[in-house]
Amino acid sequence: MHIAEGFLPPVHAVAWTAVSAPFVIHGVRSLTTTIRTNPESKLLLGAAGAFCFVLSALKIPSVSGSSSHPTGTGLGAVLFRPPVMAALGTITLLFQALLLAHGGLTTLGANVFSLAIVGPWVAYGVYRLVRGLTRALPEHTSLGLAVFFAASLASLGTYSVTSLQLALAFPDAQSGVLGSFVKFGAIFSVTQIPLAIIEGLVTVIIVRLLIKA
Amino acid sequence: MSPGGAPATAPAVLAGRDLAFAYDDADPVFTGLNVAVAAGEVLAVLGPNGGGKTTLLRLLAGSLRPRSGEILLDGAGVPQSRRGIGGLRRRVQLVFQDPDDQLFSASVRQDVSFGPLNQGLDTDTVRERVDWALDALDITGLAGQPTHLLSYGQRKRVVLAGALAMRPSVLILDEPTAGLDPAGVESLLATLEGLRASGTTLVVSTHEVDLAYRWADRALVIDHGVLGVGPVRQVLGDTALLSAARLRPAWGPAVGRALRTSGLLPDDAPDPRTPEEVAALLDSDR
Amino acid sequence: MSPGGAPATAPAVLAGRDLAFAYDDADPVFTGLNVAVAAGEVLAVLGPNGGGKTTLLRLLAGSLRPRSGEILLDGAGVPQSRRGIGGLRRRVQLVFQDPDDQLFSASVRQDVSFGPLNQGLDTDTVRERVDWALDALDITGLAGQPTHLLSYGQRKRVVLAGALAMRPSVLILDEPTAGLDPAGVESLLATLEGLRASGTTLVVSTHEVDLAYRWADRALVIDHGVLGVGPVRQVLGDTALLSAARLRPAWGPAVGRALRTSGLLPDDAPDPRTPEEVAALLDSDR
Amino acid sequence: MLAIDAAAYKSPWRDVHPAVKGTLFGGLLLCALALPAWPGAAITAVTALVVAFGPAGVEPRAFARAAWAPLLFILTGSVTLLFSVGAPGDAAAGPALGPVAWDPDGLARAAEIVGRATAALLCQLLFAFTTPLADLLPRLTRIGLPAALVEMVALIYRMLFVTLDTARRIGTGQAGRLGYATRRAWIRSVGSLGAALFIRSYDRAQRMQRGLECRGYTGELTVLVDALPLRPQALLAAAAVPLLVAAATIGSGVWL
Repeated sequence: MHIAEGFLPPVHAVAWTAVSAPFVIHGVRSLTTTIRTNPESKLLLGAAGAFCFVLSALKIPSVSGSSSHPTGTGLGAVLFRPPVMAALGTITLLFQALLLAHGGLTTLGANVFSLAIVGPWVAYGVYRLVRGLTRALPEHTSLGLAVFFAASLASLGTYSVTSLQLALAFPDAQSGVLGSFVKFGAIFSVTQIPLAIIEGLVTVIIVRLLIKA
Repeated sequence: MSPGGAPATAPAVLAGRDLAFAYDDADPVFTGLNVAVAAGEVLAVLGPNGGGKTTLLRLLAGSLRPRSGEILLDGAGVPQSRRGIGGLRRRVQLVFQDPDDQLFSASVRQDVSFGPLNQGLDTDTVRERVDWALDALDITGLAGQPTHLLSYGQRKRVVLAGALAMRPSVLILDEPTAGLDPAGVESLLATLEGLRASGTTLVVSTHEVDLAYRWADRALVIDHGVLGVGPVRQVLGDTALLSAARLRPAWGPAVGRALRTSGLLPDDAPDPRTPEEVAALLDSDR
Repeated sequence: MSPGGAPATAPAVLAGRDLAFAYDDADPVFTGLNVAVAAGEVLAVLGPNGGGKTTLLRLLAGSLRPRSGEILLDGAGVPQSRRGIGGLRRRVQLVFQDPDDQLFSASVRQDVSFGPLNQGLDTDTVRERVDWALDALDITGLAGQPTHLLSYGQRKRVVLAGALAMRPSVLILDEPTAGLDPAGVESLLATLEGLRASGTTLVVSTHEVDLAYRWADRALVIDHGVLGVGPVRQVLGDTALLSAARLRPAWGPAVGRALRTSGLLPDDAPDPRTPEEVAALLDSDR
Repeated sequence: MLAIDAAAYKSPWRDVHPAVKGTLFGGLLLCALALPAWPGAAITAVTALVVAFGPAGVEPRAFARAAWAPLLFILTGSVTLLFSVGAPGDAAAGPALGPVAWDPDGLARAAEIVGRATAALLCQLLFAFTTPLADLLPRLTRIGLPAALVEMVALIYRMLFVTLDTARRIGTGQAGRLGYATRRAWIRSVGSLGAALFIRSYDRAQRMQRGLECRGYTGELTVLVDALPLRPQALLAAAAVPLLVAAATIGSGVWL
């Protein structure tokens, strides 16, 4: 879920940019270090970035007919680890803003925080956690569960952060930020909760096929 | 030859009436195009790149929606609804030029089962269909292989098996010989000959006039509209027509004419279709 | 014809001596292969898929290292060091079959400038080279177009311009006509004809015997080793050799033989190269 | 392949220096965000539309098609401002989640947000519709971004079209085999499409490595970027438009 251009007040837009900046700078550093130590990885990372963009543009079925695959960050985090996703995710979001008008330039910082930072870290954390908890189960099941929860909770985490960002910008007249969070959360839950489940299922299929290949 | 697609004598199993299409805001690829495919025939579609061959095939297979006009299946118009298109796809299968566009599963067997599974068949029937299709293409030995380790020619066969497993009435092939070496072309032609013998209707696009000449019943030449349609010998012997469609003339008619002039071939004999036939002609003479 | 590559009469600008290669742990593609490319000639490399055509081209261009044997440039062995390979790549350019393997920039102009910049040339010279290469391929009009909006044939030209801008002594093309329509093939051949006239040595792989016959000076037929090498008329007229390499016979020699037998062609006349030549023969007779 | 991208290469303003366009549309964007929403956002939006359909020659239908999805987000998002939760009078008592009620100030607030965001969105779209990324990306080093990053961004830009093309072809192939006929099939198809794309991307990177090595690649994707003349007058003219919008807004505030 991308916050459109101009939807956040300037102060908020600047603040979220400042919050995201250290993560992105760290991500870019680790990206350039990878390239410097292993020049062969440059084209590979380029292909990975293109893959992230296209994955996020795939249509999947949802309540309103079909919709763009919202994040894809769950898969990205499991495949490339969160710091790299912070960099690749930012580049993807820049292209989404300029090529698809999904999200904006002044809201880039806010969108990077929810989609390229929180999403990947939630996915990575959940993945490690579920893998640890399900060690007793057969490998196939353990991996499936870990990937499913990583992808769908990353998607839900992203959507919660976006709702929070909007709530902070537009607190409810009566009940403040919390009330507003509930309002935004409720409005977007209609599409976002089914999408999170579907994204989990799709990611499980992808990972299972990749392991076979 | 009059544009507009002369109706075939056999009843048309698949037809397009008054088709118009344009990509996005570009100029139309063609307008008012008519085409009819007779049951059991092999129709070759020829023309330059960008002239609309692939577009026409995709319209016939329900993979693109016409801007205007309609697709007819067994004489009845196909509604442009989800259901209508689904029905068309069950009967008409399109195989793309690049096999990688249609291979996406981990193993050959899994890939071939994709279509039948989507048709809602039960697993036993799907298994049967897959075995049959793999056998028809002589690739049973590849069933367990991962698709990305196959050679180009093998991948082409797997894609064809995937389409065949859906038991289509009409099989549409976009440039099936592109990228194959001569041995691969010969083996593909033998397979398609078998399909034709079993009653499958085939629509095949190609650049290779000599190939179409050798192998199709009728030819349709298009370049932003129908330039000519009819029996191959008639259409592909028409040098002016071929040159208008920016195609190279076929050897067969040119050589046939030369040999008849020189008396090596009787006046009413058909043109040779391959260099081997020319050689055989000389050898039988001796 | 003796395998082993008869030495060309002109001095070999590029040669492979006793080349052996295998991918990873697979069986060797070939061993003990010898090949020599004479300065200024057009050498066609023919053979079935999987027979080692692309492997040989990549070895000659320094894109693969031979397991044993060596590459010779102007008669001198190329050391398999970074420096040696770098020197080889300055003189020998390989254009892959799929243009998307070699295009990395969204701007045509910028992409073509990549090779010359890697040669360490100053920006003025690079700009000159880019303009010259775009002009040589007749794509100056595309300079400002983004790569992703070009057609397949146009992208092929851009890659060719990128190789040409490095002013190689030898240009190696892997299946340059694959995926092009007849008009595209003709226009490519005209371009290559211009390059040959300007002294560039060309090595071209192809499946199409008729094309090689029409256009190359010498032919090399390989299938896990050299099956034959020599002037095209001699090699590609050898039906037994072609059949051993799973290639289709060419029309030209078969028709030539038929026409000579029938007296339409004098005994010492060369075989026709195109259907048009056959037609012209008849017309000039009248 | 991507409508906005394709339009940018056909734009009559294509050869205008990106810095000029950045100044014009960036300035207008600032106007949309910083000036009082009424009449600032309205004047900005009208100015952006006049520029778009006038001198910048943007095709209205393509523009509308690109704008509707983010507009939908803006409208949905602002719906929440129309009502408030929590019983009146409870506000001081903290975030009690009471019944939903109409917010008397909600309509005005929502209108302000919608106006501002719409104006800002138009400016962003205008920039995207007139500025091809192939012209913009190589120049990003000028604003201080590290060369390695810019190179990576430009590479991703090229490769995403190759990948997008692959995805479209595979998707069409799947649809032909009824891969999107039911919801179940759909999920299976998207999953296998994603996996296939990943494998292809990896393969593509390796093939490109080989292909570029033949062109002398040793790790740097250096290209020659032709200089575009940056005329100070053009820059001044570009800056004048947002300044005029700001002046008009403030001026009308004084008069009203």
